[in-house]
Amino acid sequence: MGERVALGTFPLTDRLVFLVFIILVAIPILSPIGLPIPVTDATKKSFKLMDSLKSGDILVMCFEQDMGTFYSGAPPDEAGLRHAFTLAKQRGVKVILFGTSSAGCKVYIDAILMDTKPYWEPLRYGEDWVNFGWLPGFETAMAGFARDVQGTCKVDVYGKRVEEIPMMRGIKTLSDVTGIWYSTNTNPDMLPRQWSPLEYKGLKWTICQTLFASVPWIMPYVDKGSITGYVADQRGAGEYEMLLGKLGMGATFMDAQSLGHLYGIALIVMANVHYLYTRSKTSKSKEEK
Amino acid sequence: MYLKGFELFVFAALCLLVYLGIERAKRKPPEVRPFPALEHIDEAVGRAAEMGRPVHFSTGLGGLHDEWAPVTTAGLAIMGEVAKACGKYRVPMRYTTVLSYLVPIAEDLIKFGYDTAGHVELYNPDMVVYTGEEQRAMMSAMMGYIMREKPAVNMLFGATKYETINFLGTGAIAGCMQFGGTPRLYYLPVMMVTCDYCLLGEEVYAAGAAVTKEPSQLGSIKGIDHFKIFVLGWMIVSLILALAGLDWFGKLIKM
Amino acid sequence: MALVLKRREIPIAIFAVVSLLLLADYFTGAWPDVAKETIGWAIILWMFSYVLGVTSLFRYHLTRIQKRSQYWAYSVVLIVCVFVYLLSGLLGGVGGFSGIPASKAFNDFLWLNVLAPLQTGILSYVGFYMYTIFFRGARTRSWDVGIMMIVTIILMLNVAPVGMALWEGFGPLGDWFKDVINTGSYRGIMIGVGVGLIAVWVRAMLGYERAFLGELSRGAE
Amino acid sequence: MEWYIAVIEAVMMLFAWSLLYRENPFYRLGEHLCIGLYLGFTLHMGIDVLLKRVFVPLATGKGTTGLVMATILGLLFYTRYVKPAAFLGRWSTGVLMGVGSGVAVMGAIKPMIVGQLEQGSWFAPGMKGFNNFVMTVATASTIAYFLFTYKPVGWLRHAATVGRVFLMACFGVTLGTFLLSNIGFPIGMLMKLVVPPGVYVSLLAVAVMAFDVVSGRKRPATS
Repeated sequence: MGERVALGTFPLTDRLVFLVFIILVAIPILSPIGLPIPVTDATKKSFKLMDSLKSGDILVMCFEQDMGTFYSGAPPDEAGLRHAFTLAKQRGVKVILFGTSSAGCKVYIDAILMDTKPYWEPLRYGEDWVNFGWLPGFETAMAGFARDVQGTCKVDVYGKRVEEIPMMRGIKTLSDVTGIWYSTNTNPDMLPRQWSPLEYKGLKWTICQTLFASVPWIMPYVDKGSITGYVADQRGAGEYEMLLGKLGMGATFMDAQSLGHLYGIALIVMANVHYLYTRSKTSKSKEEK
Repeated sequence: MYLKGFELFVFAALCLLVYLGIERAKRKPPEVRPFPALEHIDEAVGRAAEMGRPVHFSTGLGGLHDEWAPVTTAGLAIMGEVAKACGKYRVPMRYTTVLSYLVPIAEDLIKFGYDTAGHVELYNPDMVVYTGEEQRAMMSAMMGYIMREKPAVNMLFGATKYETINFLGTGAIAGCMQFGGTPRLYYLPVMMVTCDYCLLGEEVYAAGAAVTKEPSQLGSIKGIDHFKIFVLGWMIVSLILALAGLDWFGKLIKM
Repeated sequence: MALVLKRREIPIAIFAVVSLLLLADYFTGAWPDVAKETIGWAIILWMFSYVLGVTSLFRYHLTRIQKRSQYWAYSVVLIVCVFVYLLSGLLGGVGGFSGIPASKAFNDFLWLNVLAPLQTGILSYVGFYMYTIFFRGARTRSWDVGIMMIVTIILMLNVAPVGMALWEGFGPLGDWFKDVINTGSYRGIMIGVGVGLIAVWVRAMLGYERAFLGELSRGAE
Repeated sequence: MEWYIAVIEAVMMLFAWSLLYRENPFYRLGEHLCIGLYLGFTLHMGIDVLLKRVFVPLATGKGTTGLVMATILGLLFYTRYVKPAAFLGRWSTGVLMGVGSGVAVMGAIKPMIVGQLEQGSWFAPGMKGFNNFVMTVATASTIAYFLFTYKPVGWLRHAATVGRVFLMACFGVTLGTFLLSNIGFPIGMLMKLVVPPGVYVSLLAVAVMAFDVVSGRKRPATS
C-alpha cells in the first residue's frame, strides 16, 4: 500500500498515517471533547480503599518510574497523590513517598510534586508527609523497607536524618503501614513478592498502578489477594479523576486515547479492504489472462 | 533449610529427559519440524548479496547477567549461523548491542562465522556496534541506522522489550526483509505482523539447537517434547482424579 | 599449563558451578548468603565490562572522524557529549563524595531538559509504529490472522473508554477474552518457554551451546 | 518553568520525531546526542556504583573475600587487550552466564512450569466451570501446537489447529491492549508541543518540513 507513493526515502502513506494521528490527538488536547469515561469496578475498588484511610494511618506511595515513562505513570499517580494529600489535610493521614528502581525515580517524584503543588502546600513537611526520593537497590530496597524501615530510609531528599522526622517515629516495619500505592511500569510482580498484605498483618491493602498491558499479568495476584486493587494506566487515571470529581490530565488523555483507538480500528479495516480489493483484482486479471 | 521436593522432581525429570533425548539422538537422529525462519536465512542473505546491502542483527535488551541469559544464548547461536551465511555470500553484517560484555563475544562469533565460510578477510571489528547501556540509545541508533543504510535483512532474536516495535516498525517502513523471535509474550504479536518469518515463544530456544542440524542438539528438542507430553498427561490425569473428587495432585504440587 | 587453561571446558565448568550453586540454594535454602553474594557479582562484573563496550564505541567513532567518513561530524558531537556529561557528573559528586553544586545543576539540566525529552521522543515511536503495524501488517493473509485482528478490534474497543460507551457488551466480552482465552493460552506458552529455557541450560552445561563463549555451537563449526 | 527550557525541550522532542518525516540531519544530531549523553550517564552511574560497592570498601579495608574475587574476575575482562591472555576473559563470561542462567532456571521452575500445572475444576458453578474448561483446552492445545518432533497427523493435527486459533486470539488480546500504553507517550508529548511556547517550535518545524517538501520535488526520490 505504501510502497508505490514515495516522497524522498520515506513512503508517503506512512507519513500520512502519522500526520492524521497527530492531528486527531491534538484536537482533544486543545479543546477537550468530553467523551464518556465509564468507571470500572477495579478503579472504584481502589478509590474506596484509599478513601477508607483514617486519621493516623500511614500510606506509602512508591514510584518505580522515570521521566521516560512520565506520560503513562504521571496521570494516575497524580490523581492518587492528589487524593492522598487531600486525605492528609482532611483526616490527618500520613504519606511517605519514595522510589527504588533507578535514580530517575527522584526526578519523577519531583515532577509529579510540581504538578500537585496546591495540594501539598498547606501541609507540614515531616509531619504530614515525607519524601525519601530514591532508595537504591530496587527489590532489595523493597525487602529492606518491609523488615526495617528506619534502616532503609536513612535520609530524606533534603538530607534530614530519619530520626529527626517526627512522623517517622514508630514506623518500624511494613506492619506499621496501612496501605500502599505502588506505581510501576513493567515490574508489577515485585509488589506481591515483597509487600503482600497476606504476609504483613498491619498492612491492610496494596494498590498497584501499572501499565494497561500488565493487567493480565497481575490478575492472578489480585485473585489471590496479594494485590488488593489496581489502577491501570491513563485509563485508570481518567476514571480516578471522575471519582475524585475533579478532571485533570487523565481526562484529556482519555479523549485522545479514544480517538487514537478508533483511528487504529479504522486503519485495520482500511488496510484489509484495500488488501482484499487488490487481491480480487489481481486474481481477476489472472483469470482474464 | 527446606526442600522444594516437587519442584526438584519436575526439574530433575526435565533435565533427565533432555539428556536422554541427546544420548538417544546420537544413535537415531530425530525428525524435527522445519522452522521457516531458519530455513530462509540463507535465502534472505542471498537476497542481501544481490541487492548489495548489509544484514542487521540484534539480540535486544536481554543479556547474560540477567534472567534472559538462555534466550540471549539462543539468539547468539542463530547469529553465528547468520554470520556463516554472510561469509558465504560475502555480505557485510552489523550487530547492535547495549551490553558491553556482548561486544567481545559477538566479535569472536562473527569472525568465527566468516572464517568458517572461508572469508575471514571480510570481517571488520566495526561490525559490532555498542550503543551504551540504555534502551533508548539503542533504539535511536538502530532507527537511524536502518533509515540511513536500508539493510536488506533485519533480524531480532532474543529477549526483546520496547525496542521490538521501534526496530521492526522502522524495518517495515524501510522495506527490509524481517526475521524475529522472542519468548516475551508482549512482543509476539508485533513480530507476528511485522516479520516475514518469526519464531514464536519457545521456538527461539529450540531454534538455537535446530539451527546447527546436529543430531545430539536435535535430540534435546525431542527431550523437551517428551516432557510436554508428560505435562499433557499430567493435566488429563489430574482432571480425571478431580472428577473422582480426589485432590492428590493439588497437594503434590504444593509439596 | 597455558594450554590446559585455554581449554573451553574451564569457562563452561565455571558456568556450571555457579548456576548449580544458585539452584542448590534455591531448592534447599542451604546457602542464601553465598547465593546473594554471587548474584551481586554479576552486577559488579557487568559494570567492570563497561570498558569493553566503551572502547569499542570510541574506536568506531574515532576511526570515523579520522577517516572523515560520511557524517563524521556527528561522531564528534557524540564524543563531546559523553565527556561533557561524565565530567559534569563526576564534578557534581560521585560515589558518596559531594562535589561542585553548579556542576551538579548543569548535569541535572542535561539529564532533565535535554536527555529526558529526547529519549521520551525516541520511546514515543512505539505509539506511532503501532499504526504502521496496523496499517502494513494487519492484513488478513490467512484465516488465523483474521481471528487475531477481530480479537484485536474487540479488545481495542474494550480498552478505550469510547468502546464501552458505544456498546456496553464490549466490557464483559473483552474481559472474557483477557481472563479466559488469554490466561489459558498464555499458560501453554509459559510452560513451553520454561521448558525450552531449561533445555538451553542443559545443553550449555553439556557443552553443546557455546555461543556465549563466542564460538559456534557444537555441530555448526 | 522558564520559557527557554520549554523551548529546548520542544526542540529535543522534535529532533527525535523528525524521523517520522524522513532521515535528516536533525534526527542524526538528536540520535548522537542521545547516545552520547546516555553513555555519559551510564559511565557516571557505573563509576558511582563501583566506587560505593567496590573501591571504597577495598580501600578502607572493609572488602570481603567475595568482593576481592569479584574485582579480580572483573579485571579479567580486560585481558582481551592482551592477546596471549585473552582467553581469561571467558572465565568472567562464564560467571555472568552462570548467574544469569541460574536466575533464569530458578525463575522458570515455579512460575512457568509447576505453577501452571494447577487446573481449575470444570464443574465449578455457573460460568466458572465453562471458563475453566476453555482454559484447559487452550493450554493443552497450545502445548500441542508447540510439539516439534511429532508429525502433525490425526488428532495431533486437529489439536495443533485449535492451539493456533487460541494462540492467535491470545495475540489479538495482547495487541489490542498494547495500544493504550503505547500511544500514551506521543499524546503526552503533544500536550507540550501544541501549547505555547512549544507550539512556536512546532510551527517552525512544520515550516522547515514544508520547505523540504517543496524543494524536494525537484530532487531524485533516492536522496
